[in-house]
Amino acid sequence: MKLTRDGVAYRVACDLPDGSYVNLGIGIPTLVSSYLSPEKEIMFHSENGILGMGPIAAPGTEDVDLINAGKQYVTMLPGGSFFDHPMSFAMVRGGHITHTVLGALEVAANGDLANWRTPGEKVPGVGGAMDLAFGIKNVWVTTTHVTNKGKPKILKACTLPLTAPHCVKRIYTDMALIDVTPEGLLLREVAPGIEVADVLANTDAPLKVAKDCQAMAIPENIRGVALAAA
Amino acid sequence: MKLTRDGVAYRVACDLPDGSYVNLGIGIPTLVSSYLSPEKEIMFHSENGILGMGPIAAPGTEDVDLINAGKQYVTMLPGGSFFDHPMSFAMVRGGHITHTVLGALEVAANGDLANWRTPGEKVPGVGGAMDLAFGIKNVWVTTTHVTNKGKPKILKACTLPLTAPHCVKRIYTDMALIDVTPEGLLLREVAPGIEVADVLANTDAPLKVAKDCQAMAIPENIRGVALAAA
Amino acid sequence: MIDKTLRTCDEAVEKVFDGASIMFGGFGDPGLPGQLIEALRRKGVRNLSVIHNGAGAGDWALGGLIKDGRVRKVTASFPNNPGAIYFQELYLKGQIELELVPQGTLAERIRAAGSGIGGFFTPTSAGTDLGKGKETRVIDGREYVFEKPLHADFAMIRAHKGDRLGNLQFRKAMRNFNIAMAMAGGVTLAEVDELVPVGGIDPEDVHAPGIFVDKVVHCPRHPKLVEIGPPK
Amino acid sequence: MIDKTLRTCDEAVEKVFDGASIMFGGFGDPGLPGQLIEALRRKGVRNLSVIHNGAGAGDWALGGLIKDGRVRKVTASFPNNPGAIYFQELYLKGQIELELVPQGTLAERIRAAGSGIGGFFTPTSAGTDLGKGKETRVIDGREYVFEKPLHADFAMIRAHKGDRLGNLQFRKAMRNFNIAMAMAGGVTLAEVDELVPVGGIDPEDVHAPGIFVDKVVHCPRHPKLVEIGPPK
Repeated sequence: MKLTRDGVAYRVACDLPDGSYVNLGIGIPTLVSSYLSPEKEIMFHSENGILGMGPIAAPGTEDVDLINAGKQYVTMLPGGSFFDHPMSFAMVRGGHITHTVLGALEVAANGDLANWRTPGEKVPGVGGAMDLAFGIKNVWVTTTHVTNKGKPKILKACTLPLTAPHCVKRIYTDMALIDVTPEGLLLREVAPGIEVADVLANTDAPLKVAKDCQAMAIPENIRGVALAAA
Repeated sequence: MKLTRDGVAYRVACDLPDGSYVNLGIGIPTLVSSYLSPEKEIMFHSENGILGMGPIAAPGTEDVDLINAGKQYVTMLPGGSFFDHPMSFAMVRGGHITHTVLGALEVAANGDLANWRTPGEKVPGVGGAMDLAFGIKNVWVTTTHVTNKGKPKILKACTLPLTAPHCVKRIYTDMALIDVTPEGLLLREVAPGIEVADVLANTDAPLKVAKDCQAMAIPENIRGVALAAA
Repeated sequence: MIDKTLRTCDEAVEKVFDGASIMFGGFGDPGLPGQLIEALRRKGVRNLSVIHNGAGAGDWALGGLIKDGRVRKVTASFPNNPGAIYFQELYLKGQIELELVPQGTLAERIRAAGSGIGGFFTPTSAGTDLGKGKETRVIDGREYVFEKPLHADFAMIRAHKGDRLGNLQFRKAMRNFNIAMAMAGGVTLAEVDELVPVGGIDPEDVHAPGIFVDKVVHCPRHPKLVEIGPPK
Repeated sequence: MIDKTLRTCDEAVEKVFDGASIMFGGFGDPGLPGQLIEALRRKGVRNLSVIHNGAGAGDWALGGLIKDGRVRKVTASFPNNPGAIYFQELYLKGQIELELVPQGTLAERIRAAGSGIGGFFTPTSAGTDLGKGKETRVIDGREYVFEKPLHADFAMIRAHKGDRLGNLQFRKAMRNFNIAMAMAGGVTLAEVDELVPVGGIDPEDVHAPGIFVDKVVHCPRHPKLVEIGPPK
């Protein structure tokens, strides 16, 4: 069965290392912070000048001057800091943020990412997406494996405008975990109950299967509901 | 009679406008702050990250973390601020500091300034001199009119390595106040007791005499001692 | 004596002229100079070129200025923010120009303008549609795009505390673009929650030194917040 | 758990290698990582390439490192500071290399390295000896010189307060080059007056966020100050 949004977020959370500095995009990535092991200390960055961001503010405790890049009221963890946009993007562009988890419209076999212009969108907007994709060493993508029309999103080459070329290092979908390697895409894990053949059938790009390819370890309670394709 | 160092500093101080942001170089310029009218509010900048710097710290009150660019212990005035080098030089390079008063080895008729490499100096050093000369709109120079060998320092063209071309707007010497104009140098004032002819005889560059050229108004008590040439 | 304070936002925007370029600080509500922008609406200048991260939200502040038809061009990273309804309407009709700039490049271009930098190379956008037509250069094996500084006739920002010297202190996520915009604006106007006496901001806590700021208006929080609900 | 603290400066400099490039923060004494540099002297690495505003003062810290013959090259704006006697001696003998950089350009090149900027144009030095041989460009009618980012394998700085996450707070004129160097250093080591618990620095007062800092050593003020007399 395909993973839920929470299932994908859970799987990403397992991989974020202790001590990492992480920028989470909007959508599934936002859910990642809910599934982190309490043993790991991870510093979350928000483009609008926050490091050490905590969870969404509980109702009644919101501070009007404390929002995240998605404009939700958030909280701070001890050891956080505030700074301005030039420094915030120095962290991003300068390679200091170690991981970013982003949504994707398309990912290509060579790591090209398209996630900023949806087909048919008439007013363009890029926000910080390109800076994140160009600047951060570990660009991880979360996405449904196929569109809501069933078309593969992992392609030989992107058809939509690129966010950044050759930037994606790992792809987490509701069906699979795929590494982008210099030799091409490598299927490393499949969602529980998903067959390798299913993944291959739903992937447009050439996909090698790792020797030790295995089923993801996802707890039962966050497997259930199918992902809605973006 | 030629002005003292204090006399030159006094004359400069008369011209700094209320509300100006000023960086003072080492030597005569440092003395300028002692002669400011208390009616004027002027913010002094130090390259090492200070705006609103006050006088040298009184003995016994020094703070080891509070020095100026000349590495003297200084004080802060109310309304001052601390910042880092990139921001400090953004103030300079970005044209925010309104005035700098610098020493000079040579000044040319076109406003070229040479003040960073002394003849015969074997180890070069530039510090912030070039940034100040390039970045600040009003570069004012204080200098003895001639070298200690009696040679003019205001020249047709500089012979020493330039600090910046076309940067000097006004020259204050122990003999004269000279403006650098698009039409060349203009003698505007002479030191009390100095003749226009003396100034012309000691100036290598062509020098027009302003119609309203007059003697400087310098109080008796700071006129006395002759300047030692740099 | 230096006294940069003014009593009203209307006085502060008095010298804004038709065709002016204006930076508006803020990211979401924090740091947004909403009341200066409302004063600008009252003044009624036209043909403005606006630099801001988004393109307004609803019909207050920048959204309202665009709704009023005062804005010729928007330079932004995220003009498709859901609340930017008036911008989007005019854009689709071809009645407003857009310069789309990645957010980090936008911030750095503004800082460059305030810092006397003539331009810089950034990796962001190289090989993408937003890098098309731009000068590129490979430096130490990586491709970069050349970006020029972004100047403006005016910058309008909001801070937490301000004094008559123009010193500003922000609070939490209010800093965002505001310090760089204060540096880059030909004339910089700040609205502040609190006006404090000189010395009321510790020199360690001055985020935008007064040298960058031309006018300060004490201007308590407006109950109308944009994009996000009212504070609790 | 993140714990960037180390007990001694000797541990902190352990991974510095022969031939390394190292930035030393500080301007005069404030912010100078004197005790890290003394640990480096004890370690005895050679052939170092050093980036600092000056070239050491007397025989302590950088002056001592140069005296010991450990430094191959100095990149500085003011290596003729009166106390830099050992640098000057070696320079005149042709035994040490100098890259002379205007102070503002030095600061901006370091910031560029830490910010992922591939290079920038500055007006400073155009048409002077220090601009000779450099690429120039006229931008909007003004001549600029192209400058590249200045990276280093290590950055060593001193701050007032630090925590185990690497967050640093400075005091008065201590900031100088130190924040930019923390950003630019491949590995950044900080000695601090006080080690505080996480949360001991208000998020508003963190001048160098821990993301830029790799190791923090609690290291009370050394009685030996350089260039200027002892504190009163």
